[in-house]
Amino acid sequence: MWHQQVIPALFPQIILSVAAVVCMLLIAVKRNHAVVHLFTLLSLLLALGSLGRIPGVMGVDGLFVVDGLGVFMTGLILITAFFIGIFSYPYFSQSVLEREEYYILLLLATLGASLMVISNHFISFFLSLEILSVSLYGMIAYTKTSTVATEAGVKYLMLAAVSSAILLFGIGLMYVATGQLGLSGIGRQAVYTPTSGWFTAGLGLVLAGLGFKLALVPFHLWTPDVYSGAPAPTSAFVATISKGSVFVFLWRLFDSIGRDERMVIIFVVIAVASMLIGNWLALKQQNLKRLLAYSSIAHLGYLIVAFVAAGDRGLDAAIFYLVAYFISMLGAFGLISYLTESGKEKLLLQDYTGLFWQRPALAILLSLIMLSLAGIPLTAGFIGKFYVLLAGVYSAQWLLVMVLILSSVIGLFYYLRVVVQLFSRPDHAVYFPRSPYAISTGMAFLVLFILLIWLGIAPGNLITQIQQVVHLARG
Amino acid sequence: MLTDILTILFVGGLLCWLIPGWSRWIATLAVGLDLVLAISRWWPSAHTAMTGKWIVEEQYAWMPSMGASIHLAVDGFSLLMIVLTLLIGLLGVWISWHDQAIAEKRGFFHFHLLWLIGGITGVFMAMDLLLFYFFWELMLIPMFFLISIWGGEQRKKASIKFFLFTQLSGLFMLIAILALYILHGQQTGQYSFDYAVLLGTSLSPSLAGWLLAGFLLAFLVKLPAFPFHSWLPDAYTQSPIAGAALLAGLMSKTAAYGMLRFALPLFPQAVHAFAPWMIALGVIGILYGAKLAYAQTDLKRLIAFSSFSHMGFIVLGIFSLQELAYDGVILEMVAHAISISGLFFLVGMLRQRIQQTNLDAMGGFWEYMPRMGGIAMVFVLASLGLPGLGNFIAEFLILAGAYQAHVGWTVLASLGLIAGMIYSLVILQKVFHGKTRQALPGADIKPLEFLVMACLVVVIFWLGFFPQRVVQAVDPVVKQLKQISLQELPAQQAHQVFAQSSISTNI
Amino acid sequence: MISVPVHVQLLLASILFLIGLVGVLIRRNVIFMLMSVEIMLNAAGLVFIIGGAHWHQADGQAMVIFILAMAAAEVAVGLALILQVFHLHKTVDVDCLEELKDTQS
Amino acid sequence: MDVMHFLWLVPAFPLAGFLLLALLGLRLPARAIAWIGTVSIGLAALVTLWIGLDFLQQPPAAGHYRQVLWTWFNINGFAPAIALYLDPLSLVYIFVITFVSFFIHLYSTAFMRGDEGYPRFFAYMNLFVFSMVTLVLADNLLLLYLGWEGVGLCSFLLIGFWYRDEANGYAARKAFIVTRIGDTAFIIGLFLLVKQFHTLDIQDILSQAPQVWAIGAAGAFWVSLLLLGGAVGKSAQLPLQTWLPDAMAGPTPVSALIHAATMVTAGVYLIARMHVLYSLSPTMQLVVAIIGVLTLLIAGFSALAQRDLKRILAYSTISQIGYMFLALGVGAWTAAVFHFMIHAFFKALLFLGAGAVIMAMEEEHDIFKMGGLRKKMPITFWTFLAGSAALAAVPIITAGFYSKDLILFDALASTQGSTWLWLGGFIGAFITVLYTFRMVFVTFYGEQKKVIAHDPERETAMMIPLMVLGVLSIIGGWIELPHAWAHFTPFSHFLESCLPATQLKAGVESWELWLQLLTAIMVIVGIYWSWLAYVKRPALAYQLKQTAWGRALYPFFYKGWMFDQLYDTLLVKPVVWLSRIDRHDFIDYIYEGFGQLNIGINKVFSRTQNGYLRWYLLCVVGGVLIIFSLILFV
Repeated sequence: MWHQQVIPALFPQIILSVAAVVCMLLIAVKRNHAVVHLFTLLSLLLALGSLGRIPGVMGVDGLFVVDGLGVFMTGLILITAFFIGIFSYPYFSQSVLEREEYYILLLLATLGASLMVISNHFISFFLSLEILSVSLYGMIAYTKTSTVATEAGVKYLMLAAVSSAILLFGIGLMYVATGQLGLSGIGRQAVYTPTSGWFTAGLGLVLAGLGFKLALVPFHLWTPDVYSGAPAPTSAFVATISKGSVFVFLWRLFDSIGRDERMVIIFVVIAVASMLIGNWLALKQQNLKRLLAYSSIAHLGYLIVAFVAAGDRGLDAAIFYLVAYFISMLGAFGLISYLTESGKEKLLLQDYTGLFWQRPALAILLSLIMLSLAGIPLTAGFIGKFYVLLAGVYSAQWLLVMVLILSSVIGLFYYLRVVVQLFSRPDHAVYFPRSPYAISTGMAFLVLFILLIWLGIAPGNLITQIQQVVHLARG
Repeated sequence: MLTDILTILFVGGLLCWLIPGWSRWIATLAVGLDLVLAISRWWPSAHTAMTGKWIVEEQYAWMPSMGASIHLAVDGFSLLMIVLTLLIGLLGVWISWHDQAIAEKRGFFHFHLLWLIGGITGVFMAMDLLLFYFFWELMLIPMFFLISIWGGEQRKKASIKFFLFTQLSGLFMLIAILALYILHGQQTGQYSFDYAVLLGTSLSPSLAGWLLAGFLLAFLVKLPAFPFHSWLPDAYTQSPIAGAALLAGLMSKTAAYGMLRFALPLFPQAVHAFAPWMIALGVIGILYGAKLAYAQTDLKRLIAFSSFSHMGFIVLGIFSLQELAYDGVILEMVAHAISISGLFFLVGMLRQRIQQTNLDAMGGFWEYMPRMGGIAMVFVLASLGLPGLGNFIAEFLILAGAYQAHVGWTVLASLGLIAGMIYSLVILQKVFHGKTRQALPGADIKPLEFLVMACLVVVIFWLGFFPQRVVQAVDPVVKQLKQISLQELPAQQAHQVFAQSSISTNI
Repeated sequence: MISVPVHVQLLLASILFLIGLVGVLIRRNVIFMLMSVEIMLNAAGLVFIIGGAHWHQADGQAMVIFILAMAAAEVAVGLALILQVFHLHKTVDVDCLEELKDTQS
Repeated sequence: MDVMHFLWLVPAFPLAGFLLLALLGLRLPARAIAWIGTVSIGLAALVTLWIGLDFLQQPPAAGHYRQVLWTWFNINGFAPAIALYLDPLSLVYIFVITFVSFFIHLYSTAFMRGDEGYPRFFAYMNLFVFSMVTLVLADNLLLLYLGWEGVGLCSFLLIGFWYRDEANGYAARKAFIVTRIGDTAFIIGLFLLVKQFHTLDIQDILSQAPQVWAIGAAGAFWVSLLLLGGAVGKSAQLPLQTWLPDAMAGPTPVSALIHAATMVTAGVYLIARMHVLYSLSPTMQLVVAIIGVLTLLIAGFSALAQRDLKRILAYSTISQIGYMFLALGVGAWTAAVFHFMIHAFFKALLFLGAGAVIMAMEEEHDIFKMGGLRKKMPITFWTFLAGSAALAAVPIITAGFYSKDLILFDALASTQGSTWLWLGGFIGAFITVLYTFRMVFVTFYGEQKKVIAHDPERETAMMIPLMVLGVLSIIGGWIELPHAWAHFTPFSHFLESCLPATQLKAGVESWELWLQLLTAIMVIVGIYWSWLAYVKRPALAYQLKQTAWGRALYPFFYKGWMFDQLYDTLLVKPVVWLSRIDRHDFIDYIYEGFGQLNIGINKVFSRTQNGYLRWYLLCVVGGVLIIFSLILFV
């Protein structure tokens, strides 16, 4: 079992762990933001490159399964982390604090997430979750002089701890009911004891725990506070990687134990509530980060539609959706990071009034991101939503499909509000800083821009890729 | 050739953006070149009756794993609409040549304008349902920006309202497209969005009804028909002139085109069940729109509602399922596009001169602008359906066709002719007649403006006296549609008729 | 030896968990809340012990060790944050942390 | 070379004139404008004359000539063409139209001189002639409708010619809209014909209709009813007559040309043209006759009470067209066309004369402020008198006698005629005499109340038309003599190939002389009474007005039997009210409501985001409970 090939299969995770340690040592030798920053980016790239050496589907001691899905998501997470790394530099370079440790936390959190997407066992899942969460506590409250960051950190910590406890309790109950902690083992057992009360109760608690991480209604209330309190790069991380990885585990879990009819109903309820309430909450929101938080609630609701649709189509849809959503969210928070002026983020929509007239490129990127989030053609978000709808229609989830449509129109309202704000002519002179570290960020924006459009116009390649990956997993 | 047309527009748009100083010339060149291209294919086709094949067809891979491809094809009908789009687009570029309202970021304006034209053109070309939807939505974005950046006072509200309405309705169409795609895939194992492939799908009546409802919702909102017109006055009034002309002239026609090209042929049986309700909506729209138009005190709003009223004729014509009416609808699509553009251009010119569009501020302008008054008269008369102008033939054929099937509704709709006259005369009399409200020496029409308006005038007269060109060009389409009214024909057989006549040559 | 039925054992764990939960909900002092969370985590640990014992496996026990380690890490970060809160707000009352919220317009 | 091939020139000349004036009018000198405007019509008139002579000498084999210019459109066999159709009926019409138009144009060159809208006036007038000729020559109903609407448009434009005065605009709008109501009925009739025959070709319809419809068939009834709707609108007959008196707001030559001689008789033309349909529906034909009688009476009484010279003439026009309708209604097709022609001459003359008077009186329209113009304006007076005599149908010497007498006789003697119809017509004729000579006496006799500022008699261009038309008003009737006098009826004979002869009851020919005698006495009595009341003892008219009846009826007649007030209350006010109350479109409020609903929901949920950690925790617990309850209860 434990043979030579396992090492390459886990290369990315190993590289990330080593990088975190090396990073620590680097800081101990000399604090240099640029060096640490570059090192982080390089190690993320290295980890990404090592993905190519993975030989094929393989299980690791029942704890991990390195399949197509896992590899794809690991790649996605690494790329996303890479972008977040880029955005972190201008953001923190203006800060007076020690900023180098942030990159250790970033590497660790990425490690946790990349472990989670290949977790096939509750122990490994729990471990990766905690690596992710504990790093996130630090990342959220990183600007320790800021009251809001600290507040966000405390809130996230308390809620995450409670939800961890709930999750653990649920896992425990499932363990008691089945005697298994591996997903495949539980799946085998679940077939025989599907109606066991303890098992179902445990599953319900696990659902609540995962729902918290995914910020699904009714476990969503932390999202806006944490997003708006945390540094923008961290918000990006919470919005993208942390949710994406948990979503993958959710998928694996239910693929193993099967989608019980009652569970489907619960998911339908959660999805409907998330889509509607998420969008309703954002409707009049004036704070861009909170708005994005609410929007992310709704987007996870859309993802759950794909989840309920299930099957290859559902997974295809979900993965594509995640890609599109990651790109959009990254761009949005990246822009917020970029426009941050000496640690002061531009939070309110009115701070962005007339961005177009000063920095047209940024305004166009942000508009495109908003349109992508709204699922308008020409953008990746459209294909994502189209895919999810396709999955929904295919599995005849008419209620979900209709709610998706209606809520996405509610959503469109506030996305357009943002866009209109960008293009309205300012009453007074506005000033948007030009960050001195614009080149890498600019390149990142350009890449995101191209990706948004390219995936929106010619998604054929990625779709084929995803389909192959998914079939590889089943293969 | 079709991809060339689109590429020229999209690339031209980007160039406009990159080289703002030359954007007007680039836009002129791009649209003009396309216009020449399109006319060079359309004009010969209008001479000869076609045999039901596409004039030009192109297909490229897009999302092969989903059965979606970039399938573009045109027949006389689509080409006609494309020519029209490009013509009005070109005139739109010219009429806003000196427009101060768009002086800021002019390159970006032309970028949006060209992409809007491109989106509309794409809608008229797409023979893949997903691609159709893609272009359908693509139109919205530049339009939204045109309104929200260069629009009037209420532009924020107007642009968002417009986008919300059209987006919501579009999503229903998307659902219907997806459902059709999946149903067809499940029946035949062939998952494809291709128009020709999907035409053969056999559906249960209730299912077909739901799917048709999805399509119709999108089309009725975009048209707009009663009671989905709420976005219209705001969007039309707030958008810049070229945008308003394209919005009222062409974007609404994409809806009519969609009904004729997609909704009717795809669901011929369900159409019959829907027809009476749609006709009722159409007639209510005609009368209610006219009533609203009459009540307005703002010239742009008045024209906007007049457009809404005219769209009722299109709905009535399409769902009367009569050959005459189909021809009438297509003529109305062309004629109304011309006349409403003319009216909006007129408002634009007036606005440049008196900085507002309120009717109370106007009056007696004939004294200072007799030439503009004369041109305005042509469009007012077109709007009220004076014989000799294109709109008359169109409305006559629609009503004559509708009369064959629905006497009562047609008589009611004919009252719209009276109502149309009442509000149309308001335009002429309140603006150009009456006491002179303000002195505007030297305000008469400028040479470039004259050129634009003269083009429209010529076209509208040409349509009025030589509509045969158009009738001939769209003959195959009308023949296809005619089969729908043949209820005796069993469903399957009817489908075969469509499939044969529209299936493309091998690629 | 009288073996206690599994569900009774689980009931005990559940009561423990609820005690922790109620503690989290009703205490306003962050430190007490953190302690209550520890109780909840320990209740979860107990469940794993019960499961391990029930199925005669070491998996449960292994999990408990992970839980303990993780709880320690969490408390460490948590206390650091609470220090910071105290530093900034001069209080550890959790209800004072309400700067982040939807503003009612 | 066949002269007929030049038929297209008849509409083409006025059209060319219009286009020239419309495109270049603002740059041309007034003289050039006058030349273009008049010569284009003159050329059309000459071509008409040429074609007409040719037609008389060598009638086409089929009795008509058809010139297809191009196919308008062709939809599965439904293919109206842009085609001209010349038969005796249309020949008579274009003859009258082009010649009368030419003289009126000539008159206008002087009358309109100095007006800032000089080029616009001639452009509109030329467009009108083009439309009118198209209407008459149209080979199918769709082209006819084109001309029909075209003349309506020109009428609208010319009534509102002096656009600065909003009252003119109102009158123009009223004329256009009221006629549009009739036109809409007309076009619905076209739909019915399309449905029934799949063609709009007039001759096809006329030849197929008797095969499809039996006499009294519902289809024929509806078609003729709907076409009649168009006719009453255009010809200002009951119940759509209200626009014509207001239409006098336009320049006087316009009133002469459009609102007296030509356009308003289009309805007569339409019914005469489609006579087969009316023959198939005796009910409708009776309705036509009744409408004619009622209109001629109502308008006649209204004319009696008017003070405005042009309004008197307007009501008299309505009344005279009522006679034509009466003739049509009793199947006296040729009589109607005959009266149309004669009426065109004398009514155009009267209007032109009135124009000269009004010009002399400096835009004064009230006849009671004129007076005594007989000596000062001899040419005007004598020609006006000739026209008036024709209008009053003074026996033997005037053309009006021949045409009107024929109608009265047919109203009684035709198989469809009756005593009642005749009696109506007879009373109407008497009233005609009264108001005509009231007008003449008040205007030209008595004391002169105002000095002549600008003597129109010095304008040759104005006087020639008066004299020519004056002559025609006298001699024009001699081409159709009463049956009782001699069998000299070239006019109806000419029309026979397209309009059937009047069917007379058996043994009625002997009545004709007696009726003529009766009419002659009536006319003389009428003239005497007017003379008595307005020249000899002016107090008599005043006393009559002061009687109880007079006080009740005079305002009633003056306001044209209160039709305007009736329609205003019944139609106009409700419509205006309806559009006022819903100006902002109630549908919009519904959507706004949805928006507000969502914002309300947003407020509710927004409250849950209150920032309190423990509330958030509680919600998490609540979420768990929800999941549990879903598990348990679903």
